[in-house]
Amino acid sequence: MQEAMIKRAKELLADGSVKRVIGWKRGEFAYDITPAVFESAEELDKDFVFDVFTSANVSKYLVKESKKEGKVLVFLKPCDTYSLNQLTKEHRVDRDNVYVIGIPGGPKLDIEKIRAKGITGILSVRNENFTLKIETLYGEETMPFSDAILDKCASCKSKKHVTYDELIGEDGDILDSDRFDMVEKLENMTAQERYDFWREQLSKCIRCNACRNVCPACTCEKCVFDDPASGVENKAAADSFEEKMFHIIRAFHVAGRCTDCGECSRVCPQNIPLHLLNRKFIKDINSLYGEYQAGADTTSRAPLTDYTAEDCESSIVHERGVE
Amino acid sequence: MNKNLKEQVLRSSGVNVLKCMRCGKCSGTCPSYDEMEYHPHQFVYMVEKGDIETLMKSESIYKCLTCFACVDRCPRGVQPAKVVEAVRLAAVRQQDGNRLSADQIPSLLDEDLPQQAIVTAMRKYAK
Amino acid sequence: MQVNENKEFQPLIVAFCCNWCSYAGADLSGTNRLNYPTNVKIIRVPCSCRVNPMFILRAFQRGADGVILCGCHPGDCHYTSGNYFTRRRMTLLFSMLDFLGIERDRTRVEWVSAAEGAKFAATMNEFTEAVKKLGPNRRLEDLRCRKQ
Amino acid sequence: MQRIGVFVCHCGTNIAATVDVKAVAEALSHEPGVVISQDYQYMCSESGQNLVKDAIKEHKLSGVVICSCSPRMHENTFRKAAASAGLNPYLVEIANIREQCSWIHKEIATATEKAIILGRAAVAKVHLNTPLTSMESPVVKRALVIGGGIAGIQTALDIAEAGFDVDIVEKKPTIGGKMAQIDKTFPTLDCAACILTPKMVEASQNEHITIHSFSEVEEVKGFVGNFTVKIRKKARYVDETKCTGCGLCTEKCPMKKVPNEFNMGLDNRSAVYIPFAQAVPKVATIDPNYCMMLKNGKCGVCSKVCSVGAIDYKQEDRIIEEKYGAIVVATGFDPIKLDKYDEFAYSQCPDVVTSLELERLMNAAGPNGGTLLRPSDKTHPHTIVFVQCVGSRCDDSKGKPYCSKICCMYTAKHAMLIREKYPDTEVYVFYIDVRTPGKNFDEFYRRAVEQYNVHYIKGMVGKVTPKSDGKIGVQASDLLSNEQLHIDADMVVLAAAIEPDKTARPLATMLTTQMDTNDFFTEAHPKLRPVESATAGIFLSGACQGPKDIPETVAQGSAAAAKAIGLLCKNSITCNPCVAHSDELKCNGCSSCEKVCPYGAITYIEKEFRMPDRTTAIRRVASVNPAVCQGCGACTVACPSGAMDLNGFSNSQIMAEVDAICK
Repeated sequence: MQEAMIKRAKELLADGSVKRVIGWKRGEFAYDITPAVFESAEELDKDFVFDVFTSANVSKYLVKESKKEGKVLVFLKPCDTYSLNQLTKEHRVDRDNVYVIGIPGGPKLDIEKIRAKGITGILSVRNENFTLKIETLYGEETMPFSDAILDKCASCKSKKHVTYDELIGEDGDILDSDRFDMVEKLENMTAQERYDFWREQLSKCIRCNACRNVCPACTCEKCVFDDPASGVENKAAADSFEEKMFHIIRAFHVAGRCTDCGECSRVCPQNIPLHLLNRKFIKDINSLYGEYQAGADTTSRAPLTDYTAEDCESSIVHERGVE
Repeated sequence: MNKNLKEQVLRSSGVNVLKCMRCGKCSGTCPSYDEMEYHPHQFVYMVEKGDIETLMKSESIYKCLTCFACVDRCPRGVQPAKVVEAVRLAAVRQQDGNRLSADQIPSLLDEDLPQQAIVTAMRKYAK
Repeated sequence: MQVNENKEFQPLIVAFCCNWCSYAGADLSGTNRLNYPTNVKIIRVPCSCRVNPMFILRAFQRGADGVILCGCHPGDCHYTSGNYFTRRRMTLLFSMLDFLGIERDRTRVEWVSAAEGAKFAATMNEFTEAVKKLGPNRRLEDLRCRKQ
Repeated sequence: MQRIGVFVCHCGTNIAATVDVKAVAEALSHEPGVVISQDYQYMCSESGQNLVKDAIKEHKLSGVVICSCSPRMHENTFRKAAASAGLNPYLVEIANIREQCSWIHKEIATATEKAIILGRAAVAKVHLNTPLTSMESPVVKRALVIGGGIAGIQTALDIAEAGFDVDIVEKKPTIGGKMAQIDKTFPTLDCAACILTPKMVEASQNEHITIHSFSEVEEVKGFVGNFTVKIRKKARYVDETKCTGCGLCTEKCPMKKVPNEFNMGLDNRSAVYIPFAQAVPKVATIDPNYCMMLKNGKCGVCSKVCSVGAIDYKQEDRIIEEKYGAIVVATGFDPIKLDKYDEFAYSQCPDVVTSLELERLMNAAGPNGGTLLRPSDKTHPHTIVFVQCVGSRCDDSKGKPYCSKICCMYTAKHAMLIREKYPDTEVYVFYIDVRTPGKNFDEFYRRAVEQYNVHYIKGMVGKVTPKSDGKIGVQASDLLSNEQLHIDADMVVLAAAIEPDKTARPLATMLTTQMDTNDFFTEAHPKLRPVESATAGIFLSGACQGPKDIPETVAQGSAAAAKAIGLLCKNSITCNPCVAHSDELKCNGCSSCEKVCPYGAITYIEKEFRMPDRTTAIRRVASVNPAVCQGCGACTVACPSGAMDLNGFSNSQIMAEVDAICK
């Protein structure tokens, strides 16, 4: 797959149809792969990588890159195409200036889960028939592939590319995922239990802003949290603010716009399950206002900029679920 | 005027007599009108004035059929029948107002008669 | 939060009222001398759709014990559709607060027309009582903002 | 540094009785930026206003807070006062310590405490107020009157008289409304048609008036001075421009069994019809529910007999679009349906009629040519019972809570006319109260009693039972003689409550005007602005605002016209400067704001920006048209980056108020 991608990217660079390529770049270790922009065949040959760890959603980089001179080639997994669609819809990305090659999705791996098995000194990881062969400084280890899958991939919602100019590999289908199970579990707790759960989780927040910075829905020219005029500006980590305000405001800002790519939770150094907040909104929107998947298309009206005269009253919150 | 009695009737009936606009539709529709000394609209008005003892002494409280025609027709939702019933209850619950003495009861007993009715009857009938 | 002499908890309630219906309804309950508790402090906004969820969070953060948002009845919005957007936004916000374990009775949306002075007063009485029962807002308050 | 003046009004004792105004002034004097804090008896009085003006000049105030009655009352007064003293009027804030404090609270201590907090919030807000300048917006010099009853006709005539073009939209085939159906009018007993039809003709002949009959308002967009209205001209299958109103088609039409709504269904008309002789426009209309040609393509008689070829079976609804500066609502009323009042046997017995049906029964153009006959057997009734307040003054579940106002008088009129024409008839009127305030009204009622011997009986009818001998049993209580009456009547007439026309509710939504719980339009102020709605440029005429008799309706129709003329006279009006604006540096160009804007006031422009790294970039940013924006603020919340903000109600202002209240 990686070879096919590099080959095609080189072709497109060579014939001048694209100026740049967005993909993933190998890091110091096999697992610390980062998104990167490549401008030449040499760079591609040297660093371009596509494997079990290329989980990052690179669509957000198009906000800047698509505004530059010349077309940009981007390799997008199915989940990433939703983000691109949403960005296109919000006029954040100039779709005409982007050439999308759809590539197969995950499941990708979570290095933390491998480490959690006590495996250290990791040099490379290969998937052979759903068994991971892990080469370490201390010899080869194995573990079941399924034990190391990233959470966001475990509850994958779709293997279908919602936008692309060409495909490498097969397109998939929208899946019947169990992504709302945890939200539902929380809904069925008592208010006190939910409060305790979130206080424990959110109090871990160190306000590194990684969730915001990685989020493809968070592309504001000036983020309200950085804007002294917004009234919620807050750069330092202050405990109670994080617990109570920051994450609620952030979740509300992306409500109806979040494509559920799961990046927020993936990058959180404190392992706060932030995606649950977004999923709660998605679940509510689906059940109250009809199924809606942000990024599924570029034309439909977002649920929060739409209404019907028959919408339920807000008191529905008081009437359902567990107090 | 007996304030306690009025309060008792208002509470046991649950009726807001102040809603009455004196249209008399209750009395206009009452099938027992001619039997009654005081008519449904008078019940409402007299309870409002607190003149309940007069009503309690009147036979009218036993002439009301509790057919609820007045309740159905009242444009203001006053529910006169409930007021009549409350005055009736007040009369029945009065102490020492029994109209039957205890030794008269055995001869009147009927197996099918509920206990409650016997006690009520003792206070209501005869004498 | 205020505590008076006999130590009964007095909640602080912020009410956002749209200028065209609910604020006028509040005025009408005043004109008709219909009582509601002093706990309620009204902030005038042009339309209920002007109320940013942030304002509500802000009020809680600063120590409000309950926040109520009043607007025109659906279909009667002075600006045609404002309250429909309000309804969706607040439904989702309230649901999220509930999800985070915040007492659901601390927030409410009520539609009060300019002619419903009595409804305004009754709503405020009811809401104040409900919040009083919950006690002080501890889950959303920012202790740094607490009055000395 | 801000220099803020605080002025606390006593409002006589309205505020001062429950709020310690001196304590409020004293407490607010310690707020940051406050340089003067005073209290005064009546701030809105001239001397009160002068106090404010003088303080602005003397203390070089940069902001003013008035603690007084609702801003809905006097915000404008104080803004004007500030402006005349050289302070931008939008640097004035009102703390509502009367309607929302002194009048609802009883305890001085807590009320004072609350007043201080409200004042503090206003001070916090005024710190962030910015001077605003109003824009001007042109006024389209044309008015729309919705409803062609007497109210609408009067309004249209008065507006036309002032020289402005005015359109009447009437949903029925003719103008005239309810008054055209009425026989005689109280308290003069002159013929309704005789005084109405000249006005109808005048309206049709006035060069400034265009009548869109058989038409409905479909959509209203825009704002005061500049409304765009779509009007649906319903297909009448007759070319209005060709039809001469000769009536030949209506005579020859073979389908004659159509209930005649003009006569309340008491007789029949043909499928092609002219509602009544004096209809305006006098043009035939084909009823598609009954016309055999339209239903199954067989007939075509009317088309054959029409000498001018006006019949057009292919006609379709047409939508026209017009621009107006002012809109007057005159949608009127309807009697309520009486199906649910079983006790009056209205649905069971044809001789139990409503008062409006009685009008038609007694009218010379009515089903019996003006002779009062029972609908059932066409015999002359000898005993007639009138029942007042049917569905009026009821608990919510039983009917309308209000008094319908006109019934007492028209019932006296009916009773009198019947006794006059048929002295052998006994007439009973069962009333709860007789309400006759109005010039010559009580005299009129007394005449019915004293001169015409109408039996007025205090008490409500409890039960009406049709009997096998054709009589109608009426059971009622006479509350004064304390007896139950049983009357064998020949006819029973029910004074049905009146309610707003059913089209009013959707119209109110289109016009964004308020209605009360009974669907009557709400006026801007119950006493001082009775013919204006709270929405600028929308005026109220007639019974759409509340029950009214003809003289009142006409008076209000003229009043609404005067208000509309006042608007149309202006070349431009001052727009509310409290509109949204976008901070281009923060705008993402995401289109969220545009999607929630009800006025289409937001557009996007491509604009070049210098970026922090000294490069330039072209970005898509929102731009608000301040003349179109009405300042609802929906966009400010939809905006994810906080780029969109609202003048006068900015994010920071509202948050400052929140903070001040929660402090």
